[in-house]
Amino acid sequence: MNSAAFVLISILMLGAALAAATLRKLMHAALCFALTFAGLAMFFLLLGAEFVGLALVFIYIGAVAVLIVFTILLTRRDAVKERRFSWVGAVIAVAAFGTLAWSILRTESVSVVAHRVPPLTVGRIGEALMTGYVWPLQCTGVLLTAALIGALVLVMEEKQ
Amino acid sequence: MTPTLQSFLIVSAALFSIGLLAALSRRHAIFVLIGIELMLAAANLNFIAFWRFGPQQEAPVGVLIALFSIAISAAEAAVGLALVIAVYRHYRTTNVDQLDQLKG
Amino acid sequence: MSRSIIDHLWLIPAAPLVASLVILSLANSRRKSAAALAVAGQLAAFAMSAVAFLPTLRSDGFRSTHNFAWFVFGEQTLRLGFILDPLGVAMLLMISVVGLCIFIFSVGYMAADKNFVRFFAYLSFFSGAMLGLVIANSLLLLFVFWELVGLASYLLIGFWIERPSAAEAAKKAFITTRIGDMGFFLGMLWLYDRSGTLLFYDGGRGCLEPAGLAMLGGSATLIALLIFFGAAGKSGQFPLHVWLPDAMEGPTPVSALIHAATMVAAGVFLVARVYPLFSWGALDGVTPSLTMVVWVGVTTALMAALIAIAQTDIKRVLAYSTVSQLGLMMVSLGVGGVAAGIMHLLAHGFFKALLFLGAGSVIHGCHGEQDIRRMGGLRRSMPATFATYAVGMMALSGVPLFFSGGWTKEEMLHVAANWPPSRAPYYLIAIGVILTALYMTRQIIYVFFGSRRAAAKQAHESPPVMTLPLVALAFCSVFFGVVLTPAWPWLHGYLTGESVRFDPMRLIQPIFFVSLALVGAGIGLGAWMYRKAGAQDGDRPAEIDPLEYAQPALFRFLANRMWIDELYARTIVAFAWASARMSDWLDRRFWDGLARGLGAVGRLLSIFATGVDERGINAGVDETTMGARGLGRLLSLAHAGRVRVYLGVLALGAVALLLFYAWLD
Amino acid sequence: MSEFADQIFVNAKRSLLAPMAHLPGWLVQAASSLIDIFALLAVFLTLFALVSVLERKILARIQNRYGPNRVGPFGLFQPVADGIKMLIKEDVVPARADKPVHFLAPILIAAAAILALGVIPYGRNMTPFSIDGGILFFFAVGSTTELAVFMAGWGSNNKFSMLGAMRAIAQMFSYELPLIVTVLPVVMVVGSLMPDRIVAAQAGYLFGFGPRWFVFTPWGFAAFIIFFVSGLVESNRTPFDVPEGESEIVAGHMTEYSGFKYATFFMAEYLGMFATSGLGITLFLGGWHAPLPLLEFIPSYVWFFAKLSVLVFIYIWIRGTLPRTRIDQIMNFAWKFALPMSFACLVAAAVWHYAGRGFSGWFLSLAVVAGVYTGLSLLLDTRRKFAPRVYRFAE
Repeated sequence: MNSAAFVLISILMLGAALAAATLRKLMHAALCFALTFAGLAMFFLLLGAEFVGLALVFIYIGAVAVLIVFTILLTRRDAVKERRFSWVGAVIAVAAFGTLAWSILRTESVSVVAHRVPPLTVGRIGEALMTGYVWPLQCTGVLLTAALIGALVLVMEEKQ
Repeated sequence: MTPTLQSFLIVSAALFSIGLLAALSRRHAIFVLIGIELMLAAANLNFIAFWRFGPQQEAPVGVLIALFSIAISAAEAAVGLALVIAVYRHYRTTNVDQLDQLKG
Repeated sequence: MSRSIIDHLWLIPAAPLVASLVILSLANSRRKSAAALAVAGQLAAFAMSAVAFLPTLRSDGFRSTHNFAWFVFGEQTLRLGFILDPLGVAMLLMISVVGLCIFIFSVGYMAADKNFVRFFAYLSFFSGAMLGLVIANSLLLLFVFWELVGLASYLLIGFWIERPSAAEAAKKAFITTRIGDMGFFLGMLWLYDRSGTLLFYDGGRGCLEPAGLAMLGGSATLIALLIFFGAAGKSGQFPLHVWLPDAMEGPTPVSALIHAATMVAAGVFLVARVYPLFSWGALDGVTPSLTMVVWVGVTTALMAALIAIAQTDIKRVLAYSTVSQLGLMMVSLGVGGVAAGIMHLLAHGFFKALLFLGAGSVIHGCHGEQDIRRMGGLRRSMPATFATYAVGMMALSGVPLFFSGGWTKEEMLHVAANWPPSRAPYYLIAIGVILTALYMTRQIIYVFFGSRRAAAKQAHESPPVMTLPLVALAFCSVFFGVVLTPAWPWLHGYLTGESVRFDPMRLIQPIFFVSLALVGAGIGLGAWMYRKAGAQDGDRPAEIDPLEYAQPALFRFLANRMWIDELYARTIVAFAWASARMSDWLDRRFWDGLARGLGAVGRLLSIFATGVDERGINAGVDETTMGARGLGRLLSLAHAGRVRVYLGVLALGAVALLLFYAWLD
Repeated sequence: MSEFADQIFVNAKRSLLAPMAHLPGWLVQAASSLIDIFALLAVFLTLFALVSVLERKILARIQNRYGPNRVGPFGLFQPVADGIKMLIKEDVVPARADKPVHFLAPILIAAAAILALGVIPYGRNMTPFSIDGGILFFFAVGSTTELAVFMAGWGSNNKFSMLGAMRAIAQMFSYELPLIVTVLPVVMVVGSLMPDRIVAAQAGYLFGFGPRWFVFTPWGFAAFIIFFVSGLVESNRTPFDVPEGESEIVAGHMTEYSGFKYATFFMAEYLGMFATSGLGITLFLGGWHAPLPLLEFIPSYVWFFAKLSVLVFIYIWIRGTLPRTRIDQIMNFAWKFALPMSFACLVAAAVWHYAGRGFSGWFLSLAVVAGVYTGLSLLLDTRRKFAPRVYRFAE
């Protein structure tokens, strides 16, 4: 993996994320959110986790982002009065980043260069999912079903 | 020079704090949700990065955990957005600062 | 053959339980089918018990178990099981026969009730649980059924839920027995902790077999006492007897089945079942636990008998007599006469059920009147009831030679007489026997003799559906004696596993004449005391009880049940109230204060957060308003679902934690 | 000879890349992908132009007209004329539109379509991006189409656009499930998400003449039908064109687009159609394999495009034949029939596999599919039973 791609992708992703966090127009923010995840997916491809990257695109851009824009559409009439930017959040966020970055930089054990690894084929993931991780897989399935039903129940029009 | 684990961690930390920023500084519920999703994404990036740079064992544990966490956060997003819609129906607002009464 | 019977033993309790489930699902109008189902279930149980009875006849001391694993946790398996042995089978037969009679009786008795169906559902449920209780081979399984019968009794006592008194009585019964069951449960846990199994008999590994008992060591006594506490609660022994008389609020068949014949006897049965636990390490048949049983039994027997003398409610008299009879059984168990106690238990099941049903028939005839002083002269208007009632009365007061009660009484006196430590129990229960005869005589005189009083005016005989069970039970309580006579004590042999032979000479023993004398004295005294009961006698008005006239203070003392309920109300209940109030106070003042304190902390955080927030924004208007709104509002801010504040504080905390760790190394 | 013809394009690309062998690897890779992309664009834009005019002519034939026949021989240059017209038209953007979104939507949608085309093997060794999770990639980029459509609807802030977008997304979401679930059996049987492997798994012939395409297994057949219908819906074509039902909402999410942006949408729709058909061919119709061994000499890509053109013709044919369905009918079909049926295909595929992929498996899976089919059709049968007509008042 080369650093040029790394730098480009990180700039793209972080810029998109920043836009998603700060843009005034909700719809634009949501689209930047999707873009962020596209960048993240590229990161995953860069890291050789192809499957996860594609799954990320599939799930987030294909489903979650669309959900979000739909929600925006459905709650459009409510224009939240964004007063001037609240600095508390910014301060806390910067503090968090500062401490995190500082503590990452002062741990030498993480400054390692990637060694060559066997390509992670979908087969291996599937094998792992179907052997050692079948129980979590089932649980996730149940969880997703529950979430589906729960979301349906929540948004169902209550009859007056 | 090729990027080290450190650089990936820094990037994910930045992503995380941007998510935190979104969750903290915006009043619209959807922004809060977006922020949370961003934070989760940062966590996933960490998982993948640690898997890639760490010792390779049989099962690609980091990748699997990332997959599960993606699935779970997708579920969370669905329910969260459904909640936003329901709340909007009930209170006619999505401003988390106005949704401050702890009873229905 | 017998193997398969044991493997299918569970079918016996299953039949009534299934019946009750089906009945519960019936519509409230399907009275006929409900009754039919209940009776059918009971019949099936009876038939199966009879089948189960056969193999136990073959060999003496027959015992066979069917154990199975319920569930496994860790490396421990929890095993339950069913047991088939003379004790259990005798109980099975008694319960199913008496139950059958009572079911049929209540078809007539409850005919007018609007919750007929529900009643039969409960009744079958009870019967199923009771049958299960007697064949359980595991203390845990027994405990489960034990609680189920408790529930059934609760439901049935409070059957006429619209009556506040009934609801009260139900609650009282439930709570009081719970107190006992707590002891039982603790004992069970301790037993499991010590012996590692709750199976009674498990091919040498059971907790009642020498190996298991050896594991218990010294704790056996305390475990036995704890279990006895539960037993005392169930069969109304002295400290916990208060619920039983109130339980008479339930319909009379219920009183007959649950609170006379079967459930209250469960305590005695339990003691008999775990008898090895009590008699473990006994030197010539005496252990601390057994001695405890004896004295509790004696106290109960005497006290209840005394109280029964002064009661005026026909069912209460019987209730107290039940309590005292249970006391007698306990005594005979305690002094080592297990067979005697169980024999009396079985006989008592028959004739006490008979008496209660008779009382029910009387009440039915007198249109719900229960005060014996307002009855009288009923022997003419309801002859069948009178005849059967008289049989029951004589059986209970223990007239020798013809009635089952007589033989069992004699047996009990016999075992009590040869108790090594002391002869005091013997004398005391002798007095108890006299008193029994006395109050039964009093009651029968009041109810059936003398002049017809208010309630007896238009009394009528009950329909055959009610009198036939009476006859059947009377028959049982007479001819059950056949297997009890010392001449041919078959049942004794059956229970103890000793072989018996016929020897008429054994009829003639001193104890026989003793009991004859005692009973005679009791009946004679009663007949003399109450010859003019309920009638004008000298300057004694009709409605005053002769005893009351003679000894007003004593009578009031007894009539008010020795003020034991009041005592409890003053002490235990009052204590409970006080502690409740204290915890309430703690909750309001102390903990709430604590919560408010925490709230204040949160509030400070929020003030900080909002303060910073506002400074960026227009002139801190919110700040001032917050100040104006005062403490409550500020408090609420901390807990006011401000997601972002929560999140911010959370993040700050995380940052702080990170810094702290960094500072550590 | 045939070998040469078969690999001609591959060799051409190699010879193009040969001179830059000394450059760093990633540069070479970028160059090769660029070549692929250019090739893709060239081929498929031409195809798009051809198909657009052919469609009009075929529709005309179906409707008993002549169709375009003025520009060039048989009106073959019609698309050129159209393109010029589109290019020189004014690009109108509504005043109240959300400009960036409105602008980005067509680009995103076209990009998605082209990317989706990238993973399809067009011939032996002719897969532009041959990646391990190709199928997943296809659906991943395909799913961005929904976002693009929404952007189009929202951006041109117009109620017709919004309604159209909503309809489009609704039906796309509903049909994405059957689409993916019908792909699963193939993936399951092949054991890979890689299109090349899937094609390779369909190589060879039964008894020397019967192609081993998955469409010839019962589950494959059923799955292919569902897949085809779902693809039809995904590309918003008749009879599932409620999103742009001219008679109801002017042109759906494309209402506010004009000029070249509209052309982009139009193109994206066709490219999407090609992509779906291409995937269908890869999954079920044996990819670039020849139907009969004696036809092997014809180059593989020819076979692929032959199959593609057949499918496209069927698309056009359907469009010319069937009327528009109601949205509720579309939804019911998706959720009540297509989805259960595709699950049945999954089960049937499993049965087929575990019964040894032989005749017994064939018949067993046929039984499964047929059983579920009849059950569903009995369940969902809502046809009114007509009573014989009686003349009450006659004589």
